[in-house]
Amino acid sequence: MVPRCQIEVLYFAKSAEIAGVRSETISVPQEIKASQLWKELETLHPGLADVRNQVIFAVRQEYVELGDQQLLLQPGDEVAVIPPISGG
Amino acid sequence: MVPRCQIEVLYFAKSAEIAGVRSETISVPQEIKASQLWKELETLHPGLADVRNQVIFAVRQEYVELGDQQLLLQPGDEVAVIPPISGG
Amino acid sequence: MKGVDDVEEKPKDIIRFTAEKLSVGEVSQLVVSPVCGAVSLFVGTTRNNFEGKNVISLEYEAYVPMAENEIRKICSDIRQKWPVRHIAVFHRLGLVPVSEASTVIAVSSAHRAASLEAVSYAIDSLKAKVPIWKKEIYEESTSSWKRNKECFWAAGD
Amino acid sequence: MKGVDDVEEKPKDIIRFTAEKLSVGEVSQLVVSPVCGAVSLFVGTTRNNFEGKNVISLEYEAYVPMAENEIRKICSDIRQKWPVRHIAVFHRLGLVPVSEASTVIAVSSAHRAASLEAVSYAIDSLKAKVPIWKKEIYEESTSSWKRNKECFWAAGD
Repeated sequence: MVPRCQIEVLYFAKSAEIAGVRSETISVPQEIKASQLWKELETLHPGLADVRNQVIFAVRQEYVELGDQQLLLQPGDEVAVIPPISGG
Repeated sequence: MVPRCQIEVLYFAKSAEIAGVRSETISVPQEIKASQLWKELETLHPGLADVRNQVIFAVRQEYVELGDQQLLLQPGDEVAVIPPISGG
Repeated sequence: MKGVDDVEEKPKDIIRFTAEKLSVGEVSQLVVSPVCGAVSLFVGTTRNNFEGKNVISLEYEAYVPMAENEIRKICSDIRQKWPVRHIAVFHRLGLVPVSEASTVIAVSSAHRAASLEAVSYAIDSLKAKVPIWKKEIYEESTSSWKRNKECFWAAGD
Repeated sequence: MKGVDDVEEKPKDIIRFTAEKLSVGEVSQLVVSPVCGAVSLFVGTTRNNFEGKNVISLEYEAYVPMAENEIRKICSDIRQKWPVRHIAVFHRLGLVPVSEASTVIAVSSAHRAASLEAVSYAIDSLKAKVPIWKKEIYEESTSSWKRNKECFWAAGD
């Protein structure tokens, strides 16, 4: 079994409206694919399925797509759900 | 003989420093080549010879090079001596 | 303002997120330098319409620490590409009424081409990479989260 | 600032020569429009050096009525090339101390590319065609009339 750790998930814009929270602490495997982490979030907030194809993660403030990339998470790491941006 | 008319000559920047005036009224043939008009100005202000290759005219506020172009002047027309510009 | 005996200031990257109204004059003044002949600026302002709908105001939010990092990267890219002096990137958060500035970008350089190109690059990059979100609030009391066409992971949707 | 019921303002070309200090904020404000999402600006400022000589200040003069006409032509060219809303071109005359603005150009447009390109074109054209002269005043109490490399009839000298 992969050891688990607690991470901080941040939600912004439309994803925050769907999740109903702006941040939450969850427990996840320390080694996890980005796509698998997304499934964990969908389990917590089923409405997120609607935006799956539009979002990207920021893991420790670096962009990571919701694909096969293996994440190595440390306790307290920050993972943000980033809907399409629209600044400027 | 070509009829003559009085025109207003304006000098700017270095040409004004050389001529020692910023404007003057002179009498010139109503039909005159730009290069010939320049010679008339050089007769009035010999120092202008130094800047001959650097200046251009503005006749009634339109650029005219000091070449063969025939000018048709009306009494009161404004002819400016325009040294290299440096705005901005 | 003597310039002559000034200690030459180090290049500065000035990045700020604020709920206050942005002042174009102040941001411009922050990048002015006695060794520079040019300041170029871009100001993003709130439009009153989108696809025929009347926009009353915009609301911006940002993932601020990451947004600051991403802008710092853009500043660093700019310094690789052009000889610029100071760079300022301001972005407003919260409600922005129509005609007010949501962002002001200012760059100074000795000669104008560098700052003109850098400002253009900066706003293009900001729209593509910096985690900031705009929600348009329409007259009919509906609203919509926007996406920049430059957003690099959702452009094709 | 309602935007919604505003009578849509006509495009304006605002051209001004003045001995007063230029305000980037004021010129920017003059071109802001509720139907525009972008204002791009260029500010020309006095540098403290030229070819190793310390410049104390600059002095500008212009053939004002012709300069206004030439700028009006540039505005007209811009409107042929890009969909811009308002254009403001300010140029200061007389003494301009180091770090202060000699010119401020501002253009508004619905989308940013138009105003960014228009501002760049405007300053290039101003330097090539508008009868304005700058005299640099050096620390050693000498002075020199300058020429823009863009000046169209004396570039090769």
